[in-house]
Amino acid sequence: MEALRKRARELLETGAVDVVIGYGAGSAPDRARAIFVRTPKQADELILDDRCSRNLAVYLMKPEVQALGRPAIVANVPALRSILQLAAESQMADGRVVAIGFNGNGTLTELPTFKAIEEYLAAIPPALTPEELARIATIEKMSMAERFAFWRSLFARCLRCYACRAACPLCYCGKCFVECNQPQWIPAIPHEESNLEWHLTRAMHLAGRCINCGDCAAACPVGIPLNVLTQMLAREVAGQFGLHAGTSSKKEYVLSTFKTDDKETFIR
Amino acid sequence: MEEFEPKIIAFVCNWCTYAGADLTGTSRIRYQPNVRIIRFPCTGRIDFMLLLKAFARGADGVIVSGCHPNDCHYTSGNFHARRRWILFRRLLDFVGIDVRRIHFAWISAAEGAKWAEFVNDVTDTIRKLGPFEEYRKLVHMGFDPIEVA
Amino acid sequence: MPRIGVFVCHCGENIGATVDCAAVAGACAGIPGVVVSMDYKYMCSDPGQNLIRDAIREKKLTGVVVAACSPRMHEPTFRRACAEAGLNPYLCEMANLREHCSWVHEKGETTTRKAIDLVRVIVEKVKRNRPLYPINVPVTKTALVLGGGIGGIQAALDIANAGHKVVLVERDPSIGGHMAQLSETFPTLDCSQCILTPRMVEVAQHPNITLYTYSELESVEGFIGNFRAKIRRKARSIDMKTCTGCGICMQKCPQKKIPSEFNAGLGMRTAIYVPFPQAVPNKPVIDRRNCTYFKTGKCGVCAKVCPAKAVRYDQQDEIVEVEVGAIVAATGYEVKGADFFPEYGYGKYPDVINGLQFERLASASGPTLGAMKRPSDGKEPETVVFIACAGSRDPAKGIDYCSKICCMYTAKHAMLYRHKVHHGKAYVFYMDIRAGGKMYEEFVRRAIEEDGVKYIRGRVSRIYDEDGKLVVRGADTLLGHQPIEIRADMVVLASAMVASPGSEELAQKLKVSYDPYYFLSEAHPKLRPVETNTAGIFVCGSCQAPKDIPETVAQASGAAAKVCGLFSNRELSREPVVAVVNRLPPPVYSTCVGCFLCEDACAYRAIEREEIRGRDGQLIRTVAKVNAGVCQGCGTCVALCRTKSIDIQGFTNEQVYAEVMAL
Amino acid sequence: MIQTRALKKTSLSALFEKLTAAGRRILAPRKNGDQIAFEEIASARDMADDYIQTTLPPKSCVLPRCETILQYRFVGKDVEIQDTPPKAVPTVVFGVRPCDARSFAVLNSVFTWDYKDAFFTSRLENLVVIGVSCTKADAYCFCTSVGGGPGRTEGSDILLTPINADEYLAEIITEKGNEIVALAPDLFGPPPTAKKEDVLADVPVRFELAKLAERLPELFYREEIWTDQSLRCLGCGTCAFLCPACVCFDIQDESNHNGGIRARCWDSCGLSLFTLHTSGHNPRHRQSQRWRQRVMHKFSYFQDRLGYIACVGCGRCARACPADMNLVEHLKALVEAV
Repeated sequence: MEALRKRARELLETGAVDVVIGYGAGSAPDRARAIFVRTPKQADELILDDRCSRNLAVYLMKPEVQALGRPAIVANVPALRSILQLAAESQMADGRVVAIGFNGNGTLTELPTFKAIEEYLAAIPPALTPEELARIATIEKMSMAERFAFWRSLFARCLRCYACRAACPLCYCGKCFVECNQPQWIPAIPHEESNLEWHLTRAMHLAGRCINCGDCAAACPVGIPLNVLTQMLAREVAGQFGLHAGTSSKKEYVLSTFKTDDKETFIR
Repeated sequence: MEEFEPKIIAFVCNWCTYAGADLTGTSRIRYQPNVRIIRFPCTGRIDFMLLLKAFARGADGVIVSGCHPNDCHYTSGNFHARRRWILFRRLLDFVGIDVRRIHFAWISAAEGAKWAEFVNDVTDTIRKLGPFEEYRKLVHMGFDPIEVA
Repeated sequence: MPRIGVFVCHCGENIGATVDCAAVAGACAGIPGVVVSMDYKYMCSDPGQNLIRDAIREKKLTGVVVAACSPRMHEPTFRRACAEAGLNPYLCEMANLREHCSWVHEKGETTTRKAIDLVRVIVEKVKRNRPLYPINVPVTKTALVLGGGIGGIQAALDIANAGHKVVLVERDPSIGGHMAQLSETFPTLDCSQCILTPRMVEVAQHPNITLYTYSELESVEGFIGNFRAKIRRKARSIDMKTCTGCGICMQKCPQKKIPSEFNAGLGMRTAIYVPFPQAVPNKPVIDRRNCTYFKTGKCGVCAKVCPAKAVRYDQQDEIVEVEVGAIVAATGYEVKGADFFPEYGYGKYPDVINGLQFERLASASGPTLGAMKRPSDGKEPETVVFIACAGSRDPAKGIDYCSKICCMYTAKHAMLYRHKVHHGKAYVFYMDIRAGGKMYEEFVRRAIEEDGVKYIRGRVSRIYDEDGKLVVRGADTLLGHQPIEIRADMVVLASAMVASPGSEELAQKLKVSYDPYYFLSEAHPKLRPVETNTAGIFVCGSCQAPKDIPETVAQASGAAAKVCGLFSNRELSREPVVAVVNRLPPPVYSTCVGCFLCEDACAYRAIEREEIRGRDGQLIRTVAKVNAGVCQGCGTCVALCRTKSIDIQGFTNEQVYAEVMAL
Repeated sequence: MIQTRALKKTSLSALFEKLTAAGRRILAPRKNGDQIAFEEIASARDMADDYIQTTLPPKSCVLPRCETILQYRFVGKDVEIQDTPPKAVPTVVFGVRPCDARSFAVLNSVFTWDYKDAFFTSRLENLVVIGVSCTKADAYCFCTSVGGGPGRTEGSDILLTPINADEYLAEIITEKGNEIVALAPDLFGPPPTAKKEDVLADVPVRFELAKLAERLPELFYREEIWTDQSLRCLGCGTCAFLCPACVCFDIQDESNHNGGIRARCWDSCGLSLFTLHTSGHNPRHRQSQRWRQRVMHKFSYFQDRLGYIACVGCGRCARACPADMNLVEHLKALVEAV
């Protein structure tokens, strides 16, 4: 933690960056929050411990934060993956962000370029955890009717507040499809059918792009485990097409590429 | 009681399946009349959201069909479509939507007979499955006032 | 509020006997926005079209739905009729009541109901149609021809003679290609070089042709009428302007033992060399891989002896950029090499040679000056076995196709051999004799009947050396698979014709599709044999599939005619069914977020990047832009775009959504 | 005049039965995973017991997340508009916290301000609120800072305070409350002796409300404060969707070729789309402006126009905020701003 504060101070003092996006103490002992350190003195507010689990990369795309100038960011693994995925989607210039990567054991690694992030992440497999896979499997084991009932009851709760979208570093679209009204693809009125359409489309839009930070589910005020959908798709994308989001700053998007021998079993 | 007649919406590409269905016509091959064809330039154009809209409009079944691999008029639209459908179909299945209501086929401009056979087969399958009640039971816009608490 | 006219056609009995057309017209009259709905016996007839034209004028229609046959049949007819009445033709659409309804269903209410549905869908679509205008793009009237074999030469000359500029690019130091290597040509047995070299010279001297030999295509950008190609002119190490082509350098070059490519390895050349005496341009090139100077830094003999001081060891590859309106690929073929026939001992036994090598042996300009001497010891072979289909039509070898020319040249080879060695014995092992072509069958018969070539129907299983003889073992399938063994002095393999090396890379540069054998794909196997799926790029010769000289020349002239047809317009006019990325007033500019994931989904590379700048010139955002000249209108990008920022004219999101929602 | 009685916790089932028999729908907190929601229940046993706050407030009893306000059909080429008459069901909402109970008055002030909203008022008229006082609070609760308290009676028709392990102290506050008691008079015994104040949760006052109201008009122009506070705000709108006193709504149409509906749906001033004009111009295009609007509206404009603070101190916004925006902390900072 001291090392982080020291480095943040240096980065700001030397003018290498204008803002350090990091974690600070939250409003409860178990909470951390994003802070935006703009003066060397403020660096003392930075913390680094178990509470620091949210993906701060979402702030890299926020115009108000971008307006602060060149950023450094305290980045956990999902945040680093977000940076690479954003780079692959032409949203970020190489060298603009100084990522300060950290992992479970508290070591900090400064990653000033995409290449450095790619190399750092190369040692961390992007696979889903056994727990995540098990949760997907539990749902897959249900009968079709049970699965429908399961998701229906969850989607019925959805308030369409779009907190999931706001918390997602990859939902940076200026105008989301759900806001399109010519045509009105998805009714703005939140009912079961439109909620289902929203969640399925959102999941499809994140297929091959989701870096599995889980912040969508964490942000959901009514507790819908949205990330299970994107995790399931990530598993398919990896298994069928060998692609993993957030592993490279080079573009290789599952739905804009193909192989002539892609396998399926359902087309007659 | 009158037998249930399913409503089936077909999304087809202009160059292969639409032309194939034209050939079915010129060959005077009869098939069941439940299907309504909507023409697209290419399977690559067919947005997955349209399938959801088809079900929202009360379709009991959906057909998606275009050129065989390597035969796409636009060289690769069908390959992109194939990946899209692999993932989308998986997702629908995962949320418990009956994927037996969605049928995909590669039907070329020369396969008029295949089109007829395919439509008949899909119509029979959907008729056996019955109306897509599960989807219609979702609260949606209807002509009874809706209220979501 | 839209004003739509619905015109239901009976098509005589074709629709009328099955569908209650009056009921369809009646039902459609009740659709909001429909101001006129009528049925008529034959809408495509003059009086029928007049009904439409009159209604457009009288009812001030904003859209027309013709419910009749397939739009693939009469859409142009009805759109023209609308245009004549002053309605933008793209505001007219057709509902397919014939092929998709009356012809495939029984007469009855259900069928009529379906017909009404089909019309309603199209009415909802047409309500959302927008006037569209054909897209015009300028045409640069210069053609790029890739490959300087007979195909490329013919195409280049035809285009140049029509008065257009041509840039001809050849990978090798000289143009001429494989045809220059041939001795005589079937079925007339005229000398290949005698008929080819005048064409080569014509190319070199043609004022409309710019020739780049020893050059390769580096990259291509752009689209029909407007390509930008980069060509790498490999360093020749010779100043082409000062070199007089005297040839002293070649005489003095100490490196004399390099297998000559032109002689298919049967002769030797120097490190500084002209591939063959009639080469165009007739100026040498230094083969840097084999040159002592380039290998060790010592030597420099050629530079010392050159009277014109034209040797340039420090020459670099040069990239030239050309702007062209059309591209003709004529990159030819290659024959299968040594490693392909272990069972035939090719590469192991020097006297097992391939067809191209035999051409050089038989050629008056070849290493033996036309004398029939076998490679191993220079003796005249007394028994020669020719094996057709060496590799071709052999799924086990991975080549399923027929190389097409082998039957004919094998007959020719056997005949030439018999002409040169009167007492020699010539055997041909064949699977079938394919001699379709003018005077071809007669030619083969002549070889058998007049020149006494022995044809054995069967495959050769093995060739091995025994006491200085090549034992050819096979079976005669016409004699009940009787084993056959011939002790030969030389064996000639009619080895398979394959796509020339680098075809796949070339296809990718050109964005042209190719088959599993890397032959470039034509747009349609029957009706568009010289076009490719990429507009403005054409193919000719054996880069598309194996073919002989007359076919190659015919296809080259065909490609040239297509190019000239394209160049006969100052501008190209295209159907406006293309994708468009939205543009909005500030502060939004476009809903495109510039993720550019659509770029890769476009098979035509039609998606470009546009920088949106403020009045002060400051970059605001970079967003996608579709090049309407390149876009072919498949709409894959449209379905991919998360923000729905790309739409496709004629099949817009609003239109297709309304169609689905109308059902 | 408030009457006090005692109600045995074990009598709740009997009370609910009586209410159901009288044709009243009962909504009560029910636990579903980590969510506690007001749902229609059949028996008192289904209720959640140990909770500080429900996940969502009882607001949807009077202002549903979305409700049809009119319908139309295409008849031939004409459009036939059908008004949707309010169809309120007599409802008893049980277990409302005193903070949430106060929100009905805030909402009512908007929907009866210059136009009497029939949908809202008919629902409110048909609603009986049975509150339950708070014996526990957490760090996010701040009802006392905005004029409320863990045992306050405003907004409840009956307020129950769990005075001991078996009994509630029942305060019957309104005529509607009396009607409920009248349905089952024998369940309500004589008032217990224990004092209500002794069991209530301790919720400290966190800032001075009067001072905040006084300073806000001047602080409006302090751009840097709003920017600084809202930097970490993601603009997700969760706070508004969980707020018992937020009233912003959006009118949306949904149609097909047969006809359509017009519905009123919750919205939030925290979302950038809220003020987006058709032209593409957005008068509140920065999150700081939207955050300022939220604070100003709740604590200044609303009070000026309608006499209420549009915040009851339930703390849901801070509890659920994915970015840990803590309203109290920011209000305190505003009061103390130099």
